[in-house]
Amino acid sequence: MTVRVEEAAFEIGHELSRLKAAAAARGLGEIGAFVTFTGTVRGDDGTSDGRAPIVAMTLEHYPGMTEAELARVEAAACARWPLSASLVVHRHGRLLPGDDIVLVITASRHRDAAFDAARFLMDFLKTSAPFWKRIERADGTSEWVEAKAADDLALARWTAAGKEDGSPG
Amino acid sequence: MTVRVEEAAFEIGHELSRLKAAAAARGLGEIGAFVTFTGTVRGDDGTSDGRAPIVAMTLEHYPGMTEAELARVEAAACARWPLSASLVVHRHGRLLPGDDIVLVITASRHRDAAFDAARFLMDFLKTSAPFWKRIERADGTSEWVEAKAADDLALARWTAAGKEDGSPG
Amino acid sequence: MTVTIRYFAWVRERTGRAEETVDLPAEVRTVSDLVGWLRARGPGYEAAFAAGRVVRVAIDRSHVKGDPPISGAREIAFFPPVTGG
Amino acid sequence: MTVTIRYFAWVRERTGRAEETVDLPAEVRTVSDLVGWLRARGPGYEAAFAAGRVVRVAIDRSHVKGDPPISGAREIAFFPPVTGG
Repeated sequence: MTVRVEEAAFEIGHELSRLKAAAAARGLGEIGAFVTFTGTVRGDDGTSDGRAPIVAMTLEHYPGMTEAELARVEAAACARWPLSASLVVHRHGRLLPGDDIVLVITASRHRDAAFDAARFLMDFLKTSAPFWKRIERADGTSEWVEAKAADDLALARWTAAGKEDGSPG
Repeated sequence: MTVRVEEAAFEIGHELSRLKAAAAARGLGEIGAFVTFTGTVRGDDGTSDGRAPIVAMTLEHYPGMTEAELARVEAAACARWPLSASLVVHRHGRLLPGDDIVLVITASRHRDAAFDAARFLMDFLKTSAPFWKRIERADGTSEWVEAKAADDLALARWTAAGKEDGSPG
Repeated sequence: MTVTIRYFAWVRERTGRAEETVDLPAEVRTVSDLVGWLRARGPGYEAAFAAGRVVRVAIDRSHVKGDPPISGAREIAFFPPVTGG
Repeated sequence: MTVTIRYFAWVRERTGRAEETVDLPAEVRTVSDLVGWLRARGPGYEAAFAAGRVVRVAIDRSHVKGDPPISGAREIAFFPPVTGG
């Protein structure tokens, strides 16, 4: 149940080991399933209309509010699924294509809870954490990334009637 | 699109880096989302009825068929979702509580495909890969783990009418 | 009422500042009152809050919707729809 | 017909062997014929294939269901429902 916002790169193997050790130390029951999600900068994002490739992406955020929002989203996930441990790390600053942006880890006794909670964290984080991406293109232009309607739609699946368990079927 | 069956432990950070590098080398389009699933041995599995804790678990498998089944499941996932890369590693032999059993990694442009494919791989692998677990308990007893009806049910969500996209909602 | 106003991303670029502390007249009671008051401060503000632009609001670091009252707020932030993750 | 039969997990423990190569008489045409023929080989086989036990079958390393013919098979395997992952 940890949230971090930082410029430095994260190392997933290290984060997973730390989370395992911390969960064991807290005696939070045995874990059988770990799910991780890593989001990375895509150099070809938004180039389908012939625009130049992305050479860098700068993430601005709202210090203080970011941590509060991420903690709120994480608390919502923990209230909804029996998680033994979770972690959200979100980077800010200037990143290059291929660089990691965000890491979510969930740990639970069973795989369904871990999968659902990781997806829920990403869906909510995308629409509530105060981050804004400015991209620089190879042709020297620069622009703010616009929010996607798809991300708002992704949220709806967690609240639609009859889907309270968040399972796919 | 790699499948491995081995006794040795895997290191998730290493596997993810290798998969990233291999996908980049094959020029399979840019990846924006990586999902990993790690299944581990639970020392308290099947102890809710007061049975002794698990001290070890030995995985027997059917060499040759195992690799073929895992490759089949992986091919089915790749046919269904636009994956840039995927990996399934399944261990066999004697493992201790906390040890990793299985690793699934999926990579795609978007998070939904990566999440769905990882879950699909786990659901299918659980019911088709020829592995059998024998557990040893602290009281000296030993038994074969029985297959779970829940795992057969988990499969059904990928084939139910109207759920062809595999999305949760 | 004294309040800190913060701006992010293109809202920040248009207003030309990341943060300012302002003394609000008593008639500025809600978010939309505040937006109206800010727009009168200059062309940069006018551009930031021009009709048709989607600007989100947080009061004391929590998202708010609609046109809530701002009384008691210490920090109000304006920013575009978020694009993290 | 000569075929390799393989046994896994508790099926292997009951039959007392992991693998054997057998010459099948011509009248053993399907999986259920084969199971009947194997059960007659001794009490271990009888226990492995006793009524009520769920034993799965693979022919040439592919799962099969029902009672398919076994003609042309090189390797037939018997095992409990799988519990990997």
